[in-house]
Amino acid sequence: MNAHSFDPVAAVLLIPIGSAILLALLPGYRLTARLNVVASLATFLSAISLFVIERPQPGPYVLVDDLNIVFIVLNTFVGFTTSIFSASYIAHELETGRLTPVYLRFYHAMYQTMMFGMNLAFVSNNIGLMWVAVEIATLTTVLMVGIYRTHAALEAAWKYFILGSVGIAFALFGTILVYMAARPVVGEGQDGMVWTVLIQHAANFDPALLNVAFIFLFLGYGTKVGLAPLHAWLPDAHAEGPTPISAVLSGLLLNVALYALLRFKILLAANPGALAPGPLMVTIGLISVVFAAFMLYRRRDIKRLFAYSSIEHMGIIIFAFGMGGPLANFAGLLHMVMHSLTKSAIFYAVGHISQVKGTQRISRIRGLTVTHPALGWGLVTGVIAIAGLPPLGIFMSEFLVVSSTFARQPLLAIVLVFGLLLAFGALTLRLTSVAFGAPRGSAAPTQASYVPMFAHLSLVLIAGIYLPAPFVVWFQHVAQLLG
Amino acid sequence: MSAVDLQMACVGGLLGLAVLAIVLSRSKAATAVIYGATLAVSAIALIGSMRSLLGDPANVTVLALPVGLPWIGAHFRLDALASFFLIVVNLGGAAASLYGLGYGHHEATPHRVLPFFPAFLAGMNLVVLADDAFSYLLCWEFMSLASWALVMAHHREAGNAKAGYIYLVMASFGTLALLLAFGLLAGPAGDYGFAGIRAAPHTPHAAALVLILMLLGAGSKAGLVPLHVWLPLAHPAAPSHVSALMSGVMTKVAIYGFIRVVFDLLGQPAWWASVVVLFLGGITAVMGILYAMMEKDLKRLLAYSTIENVGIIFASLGLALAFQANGLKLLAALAFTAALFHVLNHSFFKSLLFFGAGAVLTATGERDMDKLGGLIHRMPLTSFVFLVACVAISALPPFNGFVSEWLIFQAVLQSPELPQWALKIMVPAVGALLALAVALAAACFVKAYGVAFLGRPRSVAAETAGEVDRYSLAAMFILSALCLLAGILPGLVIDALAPITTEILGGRMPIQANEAWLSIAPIAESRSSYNGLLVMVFITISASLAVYFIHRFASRALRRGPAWGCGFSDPTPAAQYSGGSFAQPIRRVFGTLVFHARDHVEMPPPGDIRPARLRIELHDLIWEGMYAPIAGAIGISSDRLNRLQFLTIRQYLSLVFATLVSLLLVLAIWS
Amino acid sequence: MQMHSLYFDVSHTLAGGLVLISFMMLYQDRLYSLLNVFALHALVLALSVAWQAFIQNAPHLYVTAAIALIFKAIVIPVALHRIVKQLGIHRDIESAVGIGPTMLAGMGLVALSMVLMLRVTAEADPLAREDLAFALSVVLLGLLVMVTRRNAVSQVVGFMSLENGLVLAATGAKGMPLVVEISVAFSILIAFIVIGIFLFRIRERFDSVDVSALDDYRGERR
Amino acid sequence: MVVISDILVQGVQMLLVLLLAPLLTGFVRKIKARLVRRKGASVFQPYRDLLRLLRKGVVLADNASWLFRVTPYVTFAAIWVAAALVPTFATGLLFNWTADLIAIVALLGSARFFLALAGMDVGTSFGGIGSSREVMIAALAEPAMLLIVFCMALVAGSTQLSTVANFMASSYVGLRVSLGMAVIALIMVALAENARIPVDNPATHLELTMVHEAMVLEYSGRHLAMIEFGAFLKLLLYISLIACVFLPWKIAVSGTGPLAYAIGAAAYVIKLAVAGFFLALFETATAKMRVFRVPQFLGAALMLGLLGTLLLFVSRSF
Repeated sequence: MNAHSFDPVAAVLLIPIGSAILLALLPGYRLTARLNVVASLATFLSAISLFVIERPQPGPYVLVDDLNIVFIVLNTFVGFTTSIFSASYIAHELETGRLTPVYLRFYHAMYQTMMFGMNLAFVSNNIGLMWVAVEIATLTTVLMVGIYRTHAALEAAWKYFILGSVGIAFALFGTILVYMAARPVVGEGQDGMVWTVLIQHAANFDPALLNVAFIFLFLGYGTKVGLAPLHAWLPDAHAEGPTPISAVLSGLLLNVALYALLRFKILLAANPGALAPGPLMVTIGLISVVFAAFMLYRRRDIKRLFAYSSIEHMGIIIFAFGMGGPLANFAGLLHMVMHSLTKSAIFYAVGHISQVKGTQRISRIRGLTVTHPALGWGLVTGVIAIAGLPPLGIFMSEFLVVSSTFARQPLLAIVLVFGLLLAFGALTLRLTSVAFGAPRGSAAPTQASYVPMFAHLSLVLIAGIYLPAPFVVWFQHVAQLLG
Repeated sequence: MSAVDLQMACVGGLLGLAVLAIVLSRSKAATAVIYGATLAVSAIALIGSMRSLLGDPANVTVLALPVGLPWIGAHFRLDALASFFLIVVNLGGAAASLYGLGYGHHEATPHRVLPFFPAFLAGMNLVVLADDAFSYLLCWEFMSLASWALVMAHHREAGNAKAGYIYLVMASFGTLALLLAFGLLAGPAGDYGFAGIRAAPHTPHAAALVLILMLLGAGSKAGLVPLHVWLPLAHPAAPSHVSALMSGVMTKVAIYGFIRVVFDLLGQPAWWASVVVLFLGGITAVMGILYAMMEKDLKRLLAYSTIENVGIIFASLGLALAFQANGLKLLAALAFTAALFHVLNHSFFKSLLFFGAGAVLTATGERDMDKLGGLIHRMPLTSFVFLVACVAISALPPFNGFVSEWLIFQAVLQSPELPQWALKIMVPAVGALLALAVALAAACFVKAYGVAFLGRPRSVAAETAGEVDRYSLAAMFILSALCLLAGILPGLVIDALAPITTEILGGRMPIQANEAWLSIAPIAESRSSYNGLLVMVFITISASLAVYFIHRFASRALRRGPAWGCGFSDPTPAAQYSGGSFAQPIRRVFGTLVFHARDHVEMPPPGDIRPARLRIELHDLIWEGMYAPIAGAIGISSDRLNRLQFLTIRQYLSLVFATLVSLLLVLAIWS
Repeated sequence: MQMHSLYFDVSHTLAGGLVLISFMMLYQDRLYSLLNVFALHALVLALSVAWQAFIQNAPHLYVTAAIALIFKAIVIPVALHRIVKQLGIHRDIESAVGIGPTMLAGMGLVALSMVLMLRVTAEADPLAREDLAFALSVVLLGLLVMVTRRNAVSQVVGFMSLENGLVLAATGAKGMPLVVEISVAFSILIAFIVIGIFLFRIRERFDSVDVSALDDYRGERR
Repeated sequence: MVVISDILVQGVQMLLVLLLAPLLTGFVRKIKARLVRRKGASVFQPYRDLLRLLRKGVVLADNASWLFRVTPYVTFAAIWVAAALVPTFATGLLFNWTADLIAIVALLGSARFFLALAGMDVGTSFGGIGSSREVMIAALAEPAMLLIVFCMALVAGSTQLSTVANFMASSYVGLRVSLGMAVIALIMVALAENARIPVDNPATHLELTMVHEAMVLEYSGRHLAMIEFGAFLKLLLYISLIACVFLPWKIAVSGTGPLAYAIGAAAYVIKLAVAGFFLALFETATAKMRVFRVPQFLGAALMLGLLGTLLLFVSRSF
């Protein structure tokens, strides 16, 4: 097919859903796993093609602009790498019999459905459609969290489900309110939900109504972002589900909700009368950072540990966007991308580690750099990156956030720095005990696939030292959009 | 190829070596290859930086790379100050590599050392070269990270993991402080280039805040009391040549950061700023050496003495600030030169001392001085150079340590020129503190040398020790020669430092090369002058005269016999004075106040054959008073918060509900 | 105009009726009666949706009304009745907070939503304003039920009434697209929950309160 | 020509201190003996002691290292150089410019450093006692000494002894409370540094009370002679230091001809005699204090020095 008849957006949506159906039908591990990888790769490539092919005109349902293209590409990429990781991970799960072939089919189908949901959420130009898409993604992840059928897994899934549903309800109410605010201006019907239309007329909306709407949207989607005190589902969902899902949760699903929030923040920012969302986001962000930092100290389950660190980083990102301004917004975007890459890489490492050691208990894992150098040093690099140390990417974003904030709001910056230092202390404390010292637990060699992990880490490393000009221009433009 | 390009090329070479080391980490030849190559590269970098310091001082070369912060890029700049510190860094690096050529062969897990050693050197070079806030911090933290990895090289030894952890946390604390400082300097617009920062005006409040933050950031890296706690843990934990780099060089890089920001970027300082720095410096000097005096682990003793020297340097920097704030450029130049001179000297003899400690470690496997002794017989060369280093660090003529401290005292003596009364009163008091520190340092190194190298061996390891390999010896002899040279030809060093003072302070000391007979006179010969060369010549002449006459006229008879010891000879070497007993008088004088030191003697009743026991109780008040409470508070609060992990779904829902309602209430009240 | 006032009065009554019934839910202390009240709630919702369909002459809303009527007013309550029987759940509802305080809280919430909405949409048309105000209070009351009741079934009921409030708001929003789809999606969601209760045999509560039971598999306590 | 004469004068000074040092000690001992109504040895006894020691062979402990054998010469040389730098009968001698007061203190410090090391070398507990106590005393005496130096330097605007002496000799110094404090502090330090009563007892051989003697316990023969000689020189040095700074009476300025030098020399000898007499008087009048009272004693000196320095500003301020 030539470039004109080829519609990348359709591909990004259809490939996953199609392969989902296919995977639901096909038996056999090898085939399905490979197919999963191939499908994800195809999705990723078609997402890449969005750069080269001119973008489709924003229609009533579909929109591709500078903001969401970042998310789409990141989403499909991590989805692709995770599918590679999941192939080797799931193989081991089948050997140990934690997963039965039936559930395997289910797993792959759900994986692609989830990718579909997330992509749909990104490309949708209609806030109602976006809502529906986020719900699809959430429900599929709920099912996958519970896939091990252990008491803990079901507990986690159930908690996730209930809290998620309430979040859904809030988000919907907020969406309705936005429509109500829009209706007098843009008239009834379809247009009242088309984002491109909304943003044009946002200035004339009823500001007070927008305020209430934003509160509901913030809480609704914020629940999915995992901001404290709405975070409760997040740690257990990460800890009890299969590790590829933890990686996707931290790396992608949080971004989906974040993306929704950003859309509405832009909307609110476009309205002069409405309250600035900044203070709310900054406060919640700081609460999340400090709270998560404290929680990190008492974690004994390695996956839960990194789940809390995800909460912390979401807090940082929300804080950055709340501060606003070119620097902070740039930092926020960068931080989001870097966090997705790094955190998923960490979960890849953790997945293999917990498989080879047969436990997720931190206290039962020691001296990894001795027994499994690749995994151990990979984890060390990942944690160093996530803790915001150079020369890795997160350092740059944290540098920008903290320094730009300190010049404007010293006290906020000091609180933030306090949280960062606290979290740093906790993470490095666990790291030293896990990666160094006399080895503990099995030293059996792993047939792990290191490619995804080191691919992500090297990307993060490069980004920390050198950001290509196009990315920068593009980020800066998005930062402008975010106001 | 401009000077800065050369330096950057060397840095690139070092980074390449780090990668190479990873590649051939487990091969036999790795050690020789890597250390040899590092030696070569650092030697080139050393020559380059020397040329740029001694060459045309006005020639400041810059280099911008399209990396780092996108819209700013990474800037690197080589001016006089930078070149001086590059000399310190690369000299230390070269010496350590030479030493490593021999020492590295005793390394059990070379693949944990080799990749990070060149990376560490590269990091330190980069920090000195960086010319914008982002690159500066990036390289700074990279340096910390590399050194952390080296500290964790022997991660299985007890306490090393803890040391590495504390080091990493303190380093990150320092970086965040620096980050805040730069954020303030760059302003909300985010003008992170040093050039821009230098040009921009800074309000007094901002300047004050930046100074505090720099003291926190650079101070924690340099080991200012009370931020020093990580230093005596981390420095000894690393392999000895790395310890030498960390103590002798990395602390200097931290001092460079302080100078760069406070003297260069911040512009005209306020006079009270100097009070803070002076005070901290004096306290640090005395506390550091007192800790060292109480220490029995040789490498930790050296680490504590590093803290002392850092204190001395900061004190003289404080003096420079004071003079500079009052526009006394000549005197500021004097104090500043003294500080830089001491930086140089300390990098010489502290590296040398750590090399010696490393040699002892390889020969005996012991760091505990109370298990050593009598090494002067078994390791004659090592003990000779170690003696040189001890004399130098104890500030005794004709070695280099004395010259810098002499200059500092000369600067202290200029305090009457200062208009502020606080300073007039304070400076001599700080001078007294420094004098105390110097005297205690002499005592401390008498203890170190006397217990470790003299007397009778206290363990089998010490009895069977042998001399170390020739590479290590070469490194140590070169450094001790440098100690002597800098001591007898101080005028050359001072003149070499002049471009820096003119660049940073806009004033300089009088040209020393004009003084007769190579003597130095900070202000005027009538006020004070010193001639290391002549002093050494005199001592040699008179000593040899004495020897000549004695051997000419006096009896030559010499008979070996058992030690006299007032008639009763000690049965065992254990009866000798140990480190603890040697320190006892000073512990009695200072310890009760500073360490809440108590000696508990358990004397069995008469007729009981149990041995009497002496137990010494020391408290690190800074740790117990500052760090332990913080850790406790964090623990308690995380325990409290951790309950949130175990709520029921209904309770979580109520959290959500409460958030919603409160936000709605806020909105209802607000709008 | 005359007609409009009539439209207004009827929809007003129905919406107000919903709020009233939510209040009734708050002070039910028997499961069955709670379920019955909920059925009533759903019924009134169906009526109001139908009314909206009529006055907005938006036929697709009738679908929503039908869903509300059949699914929520009949199917779900019956299913829950059977679950209660099958799982042998206690007939009386243990509530975390006493009835009295709950009622007071409910009053406060209604007042809050009135204050917000009535002032907020000062210039919007009165119909929507009223609807929003009532919808918000229904949502908040439903959440209140979820928070104050310990019993799984009653929590589900609370969630469903919350969702009724959403539907009310959605239908009140004149010409809002996707209303039907949303109501369908929500019905599926609720079905999930109910099935979940049934599958996971969650008798008394959503959550096992005694942490000690959770510890071993959460690996979070010594 | 000038240089030649300068070197000549300098040499004379160096020999002079060598010759006078034992005599001074002998004189002090004699006076002390007379004060307790003993006849006492002749004032030339120290010379005889030195010669006797030189004639004897050396008994070296088995464990002694090269450091032990080098130390006597190093210490002697360091002290001698220091002594040569202090103006005795004339200021502004050729080599006075090579080192100032701080350097002199440091030279004495290095002498002590090596002596303390030698005490540790043989590995007997006595050496340990001596060295540890010696360094403890030094750790307090040196700062005190430096504060005194500050005090003088601030008055005279120089740490260069000749300049200080000339300044003091000049009329417009006046009487200053801080200088008084400085001289008292200096005397206290001098007592401590020379191991005199009340800090230490040069004559004792009771192990637990001795400091300096315990340190050099293992020395014998020519080594001991060197060390003894060094001690004599040190005493002379301190006294001439006090003399040239605080009573620079009749001290000759360089290049003022042999007559002035002669007068200066005569004055110098008289000063030594007076100082020695008072030293002896003081030592007979007071008792030795416990070792751990010494810190208070020297702490007092330190405080005096600091006080003097601070008061200097006060007195300068008006």
